[in-house]
Amino acid sequence: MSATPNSTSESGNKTYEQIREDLIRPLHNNSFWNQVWIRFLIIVIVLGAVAYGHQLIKGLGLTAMRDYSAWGMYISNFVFWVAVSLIGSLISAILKLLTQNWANPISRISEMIALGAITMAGASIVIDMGRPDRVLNIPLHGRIQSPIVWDFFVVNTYLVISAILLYLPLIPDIAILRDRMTKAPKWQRKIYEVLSIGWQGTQEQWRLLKKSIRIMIILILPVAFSIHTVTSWLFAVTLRTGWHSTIFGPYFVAGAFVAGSAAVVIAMYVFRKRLKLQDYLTDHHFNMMNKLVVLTLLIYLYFNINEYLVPGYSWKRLDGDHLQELLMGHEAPLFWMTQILGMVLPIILLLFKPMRKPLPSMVIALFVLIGAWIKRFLIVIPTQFHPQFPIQNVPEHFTHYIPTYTEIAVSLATLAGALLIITMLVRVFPVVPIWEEAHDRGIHKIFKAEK
Amino acid sequence: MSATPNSTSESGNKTYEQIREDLIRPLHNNSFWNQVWIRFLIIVIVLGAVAYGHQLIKGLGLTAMRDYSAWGMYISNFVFWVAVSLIGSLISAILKLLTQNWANPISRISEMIALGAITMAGASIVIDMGRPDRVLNIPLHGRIQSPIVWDFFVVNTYLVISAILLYLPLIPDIAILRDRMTKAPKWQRKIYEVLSIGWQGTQEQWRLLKKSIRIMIILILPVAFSIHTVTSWLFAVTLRTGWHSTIFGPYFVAGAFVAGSAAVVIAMYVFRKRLKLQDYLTDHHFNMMNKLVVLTLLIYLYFNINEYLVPGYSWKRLDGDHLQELLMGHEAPLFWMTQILGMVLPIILLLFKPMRKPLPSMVIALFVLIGAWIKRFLIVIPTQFHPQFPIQNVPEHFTHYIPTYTEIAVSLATLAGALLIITMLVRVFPVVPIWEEAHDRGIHKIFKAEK
Amino acid sequence: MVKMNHMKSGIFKIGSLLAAFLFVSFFGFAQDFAPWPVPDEASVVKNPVEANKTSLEAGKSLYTLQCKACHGETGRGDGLIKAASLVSENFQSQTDGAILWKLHQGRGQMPSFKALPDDQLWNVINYVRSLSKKPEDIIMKNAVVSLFFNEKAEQKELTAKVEQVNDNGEKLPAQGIKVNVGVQKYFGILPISSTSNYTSENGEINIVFPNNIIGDENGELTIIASVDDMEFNPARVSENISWGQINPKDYWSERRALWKNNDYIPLWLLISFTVGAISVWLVIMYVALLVRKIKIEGDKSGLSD
Amino acid sequence: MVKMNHMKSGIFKIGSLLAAFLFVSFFGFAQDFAPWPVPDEASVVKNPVEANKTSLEAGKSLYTLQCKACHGETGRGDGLIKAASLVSENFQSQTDGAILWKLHQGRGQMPSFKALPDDQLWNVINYVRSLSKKPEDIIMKNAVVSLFFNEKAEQKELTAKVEQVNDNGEKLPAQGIKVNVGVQKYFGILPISSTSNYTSENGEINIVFPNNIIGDENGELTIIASVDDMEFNPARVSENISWGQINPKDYWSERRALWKNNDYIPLWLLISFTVGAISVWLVIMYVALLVRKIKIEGDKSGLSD
Repeated sequence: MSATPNSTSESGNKTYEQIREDLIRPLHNNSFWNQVWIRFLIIVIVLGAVAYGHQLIKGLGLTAMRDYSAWGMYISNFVFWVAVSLIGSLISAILKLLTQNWANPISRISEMIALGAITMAGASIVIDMGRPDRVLNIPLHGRIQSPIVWDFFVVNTYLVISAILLYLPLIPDIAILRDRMTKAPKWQRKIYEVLSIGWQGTQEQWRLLKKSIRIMIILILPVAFSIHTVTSWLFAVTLRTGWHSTIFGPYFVAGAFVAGSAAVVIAMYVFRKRLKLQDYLTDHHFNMMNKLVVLTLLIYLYFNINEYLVPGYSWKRLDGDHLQELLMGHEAPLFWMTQILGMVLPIILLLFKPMRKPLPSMVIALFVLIGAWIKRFLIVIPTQFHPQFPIQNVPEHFTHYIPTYTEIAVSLATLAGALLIITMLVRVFPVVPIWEEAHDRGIHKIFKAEK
Repeated sequence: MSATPNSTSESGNKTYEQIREDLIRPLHNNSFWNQVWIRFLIIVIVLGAVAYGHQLIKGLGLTAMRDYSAWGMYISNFVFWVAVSLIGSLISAILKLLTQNWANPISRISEMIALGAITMAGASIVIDMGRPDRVLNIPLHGRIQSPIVWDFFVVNTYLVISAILLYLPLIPDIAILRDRMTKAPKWQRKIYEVLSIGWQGTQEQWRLLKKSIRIMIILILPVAFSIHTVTSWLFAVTLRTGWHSTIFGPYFVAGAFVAGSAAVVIAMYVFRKRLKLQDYLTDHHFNMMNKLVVLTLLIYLYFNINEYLVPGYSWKRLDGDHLQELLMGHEAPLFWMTQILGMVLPIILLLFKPMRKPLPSMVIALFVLIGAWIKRFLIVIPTQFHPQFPIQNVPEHFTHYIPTYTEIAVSLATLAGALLIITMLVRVFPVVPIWEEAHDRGIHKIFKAEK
Repeated sequence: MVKMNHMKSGIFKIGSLLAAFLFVSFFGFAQDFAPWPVPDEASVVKNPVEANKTSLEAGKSLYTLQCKACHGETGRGDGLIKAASLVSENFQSQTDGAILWKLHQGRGQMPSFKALPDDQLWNVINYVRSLSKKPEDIIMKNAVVSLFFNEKAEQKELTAKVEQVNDNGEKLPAQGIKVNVGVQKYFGILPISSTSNYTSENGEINIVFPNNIIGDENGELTIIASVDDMEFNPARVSENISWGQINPKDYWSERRALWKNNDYIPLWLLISFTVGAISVWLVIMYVALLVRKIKIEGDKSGLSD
Repeated sequence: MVKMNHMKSGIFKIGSLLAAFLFVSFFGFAQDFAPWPVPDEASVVKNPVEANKTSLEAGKSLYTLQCKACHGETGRGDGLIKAASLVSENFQSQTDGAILWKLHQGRGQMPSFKALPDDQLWNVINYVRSLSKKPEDIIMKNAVVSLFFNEKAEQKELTAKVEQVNDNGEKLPAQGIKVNVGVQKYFGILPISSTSNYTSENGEINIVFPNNIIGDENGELTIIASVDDMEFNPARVSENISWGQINPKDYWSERRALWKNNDYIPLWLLISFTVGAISVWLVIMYVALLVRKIKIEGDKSGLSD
């Protein structure tokens, strides 16, 4: 994609005070709809928690996981959440290092999504355990050779790094909120007070902050690539047909950027509408962001072709069984729907500029995101019905996998959980960085003593 | 990497006339050394042609290719040349689309290398044929299902596109040469006359030219990815251990960018020294170009880890046999030398700015480029000594491959051929685009009627 | 306010939908053990098949194939999923006819077996009845089984002999006894006898030993023969013999350290993982230190303001 | 000028090095057929092994293993690489001792066989001598081979019977004849007889037929038995029998269109390739058109200047 170096847009020139008030205003907005939304999420989470409690007591027999599909919806959720979480590193780190400045107003949205998603990725893994109380056995007694141990390490590390990378550029904004949000509830003011860590905007503070951010956006890259590559290796290093594929690492990473970019487009649309940020999340941002979606989709398409054409050409017996089911058999409708509605059609549509406007692109992004989830379901589940050794003496219903209500309820709760985390973050912090926005518009007023 | 938007450098401000004369001057230089170099290349080519003639008469028995290694040095040369040729698309297309303007002075070098390399890639395939007179059977009677047919198509297409992409931005420069190089030999003036196609620099001509260039840099991308992906599929769609790997497409593409970038660094160094272009190929360009080398190397390292760790973890019987030979057995010294001297060490060294200066980086690039060739040799040859079906009743010396003098002589001739093509192009055309260089320095004089 | 009411009802709808989902989910689970009334006309159907040895053996093999997975080997409902106990008072108090009806119907996770002929289902019912009999109810005979190996030029033969042991310790060849013969493999016993191997009149069965079984590095195999007869106590013998194909000790598969425990961890992996993990966290801590410095700087500057 | 001379000599050095490379390469190849003088004391060594049937058969099997690949089945030097003809006048005019010496020495692509015991090499030499005899020199006997199949409960047995045919048409069992029995597979004959299967006194060999051979979709196999004896003309019989494992006709492997010829080309591939190829070239032609427009524009503008 090509970038315009300056992201000023149709909104014209605003003063710093206008920008600040525009971006702080949503934090005062505790509207009825907001309340409804939060309570709805809480209800879903509570219902999911009840279902999970039941699963905890009765065991994983409540799920549809059986001898064949020992991994089910929870694991495909896990892969999905890890995928979505990578967007933080793509937008905040890669685009920043490539000096794509148009993405600056979007970076915080991507970091919030990343934090919500990676938290739910961790939760999904624990949910999938029959004995979650034994989770500490992984670091304590784990085999360092096992990708599970690597994954445990990188997921937790990425969680910490995501939180830090969200927090660091927030510090100057929190200082503004600390000074401006004097009418906020006490707990909220306390948060601002503590998290602003006495930010005064001195030259030395700016130097330290910029250095910290620079270090973190470089550090997040290897960790982000590791987290999804290791997640893919959980599958790829087994000998299972459909998983034992050398391309899985980059294939998952490419797919992650697709899912995350789509999530960002949806979030941009919602925030723009609900928080009235038309002047900050402009058509230009949607245009550029959707070009990024096309780019990630094209790369993902390239990896898809490689992933399916190479074994498809040779058609080894078990590969053939698996691919026949997927491409022409039982899974084919879902597979082609995902590939066409979630990948090919969005690529074609988004090549046209009108489709990159907020509303149409949000609808397309929804298809892409849902397709991304189904794709992970298709990678995790059907593969398991072609084991290399036959499984014997199992009832007929073991030979297919349909998630139970328990699994669906718990999964919906993780979705609600991620949305709640994002919602609460948006409740308390400005969704577009105030100081960066001002800076990008050529206003240096708030950079008190910056050189 | 991060880019500075403007590539003006330590050379200070030059007038258009100075720039023009600086860049045309090398074309007058028909020095003794130049003559020696060209004649040397011709001798190597003639010797290679004699060897090839002999091979043509006596048959491929003159090569070391036998029942096991039915593909030898010629095929690894082919893969190497295809790899090097991709650099044209990386620098001229990808960096341009990413608005990395620092790369403008290097784009023509990369296109010249691409043209030389892709020509020799085609030649290598024909050389590998026992009956080259039958080459037309591929398009005439080929099975469209066969990657060989796809490869035949994309190699030829890429050759044409490379030539066009080299030619288009040359047109305004050729017009300058037509007007300035009045003392050149007649054949040279004739070339300028014909190739400048009556360029007057009118607004309409500029519009058409810029449109053509824009189309070509977009068109070259899918073709460039195809050419190396299809080349990788020649290996990957077979069931052979060590080749049957889904990652091969992107793995080859990533490796190609490494080889090509290294070749560009070496060419930059040579042109800077021999053509006295210190003011145009500055330390800044070397710095940026070597950052690109590090980036491509890091991506290639990532693909290497995936390519070896996934089968290495599962260690299937034949995979294990192959990997043992490669990582710990007979091929291990060459393999680790290549991986360390050609990848890991260059990454580490190039992280330090002094190493990105012209001379040290040229030495490092030499290691990278030689490593790239050896890597392709290791991908093509040792793999073939682990067939899935045993090969019987063959003499002992069939079980290893050491290229014969014939193969070495012919291969050296292809290297000399590529160098000769590049040398002749540099003899006749300016290696740094005159109009683009002037434009980047804010001089719009030659853009007669440009808006 | 209309809008709000509308909205509220929307939330309640979604909420109750979810609640209903969960309820159905839990109830659907509990349902398996809910009462399962049988129509009277079905209960009074009589079992026409005598519970003789043939019927019990046929019933056992069908049970193993179709029922064991859920109801467990001994019918205690302790199979792969939670299923009804077939030895409970509650179950056994039904008539055979009632059980047949349930087999025909199926419910929840329990499939219908209507497709099978009734006489086979009666065999299963007879077998299931026998499960609840306490061991002391049946007087079991004792037997010993022994293995003989016989290697001809091109062919290996194996003989398993079953002898009944009388109360006075005498051994007599036992005819018509089913013997299972197999080779011990990593994940269980690989059967080499057919399912209908009954001993001949001299108490023997002969098996042509297949040539393609892979042994250890010396070709050694463990052969196991066991008596599988309802009237006999279990008897079993195992013998080692070098009749397998030689499985050469493969240095690299022995050393496939990635699959083994931490004692075998390859050094390169230990170093890469540890160095990688530690350096990432060192950088994170360094950034934490920088943040601390920002705070200190702020406190200083705040004071001087 | 010193520098220039120095340079020139450098170029000559590299050039002559390359020329030398090529020369060695060509010469190294030609050398194989250059004269190969044998010392007199080697030529006079006598062959102590009589060229009887045993020696010839041993010689043949060693020849097949070590010599055939290069010198060809009939010794005409038409194997995988170009090698000396062993039936030429030139070769056969040597003494046995001279051939032994060459076998010991090796040269170029011909390896040394010193590691093998001399008596085995003498066998080979005897065999190689026999290769040059014209067929009419030897009176070959005629034989017929026939196959019988015998299926017991658990085991399949196959009998191949060889009968010698006298001049008057009588058939008599031929003893001690080597018979090769195998199953026709895709890429050749899979041997199921051992290498030392000689017929018994009634002219038969018995083979226990392995159970694990995969047949066609009906389990049908083609069994081939052939007489492999130097004194007999080739005789061979082939019979079909359903003793193989059933190989279910697999729709998808039947239709693995990517491996087949253009008649089976999958539509999606044909379309993708054609559409892709055509569109790329359409774009190229469009750009060519633009370039033409540039030229036209230039001509116009040049005129108006």
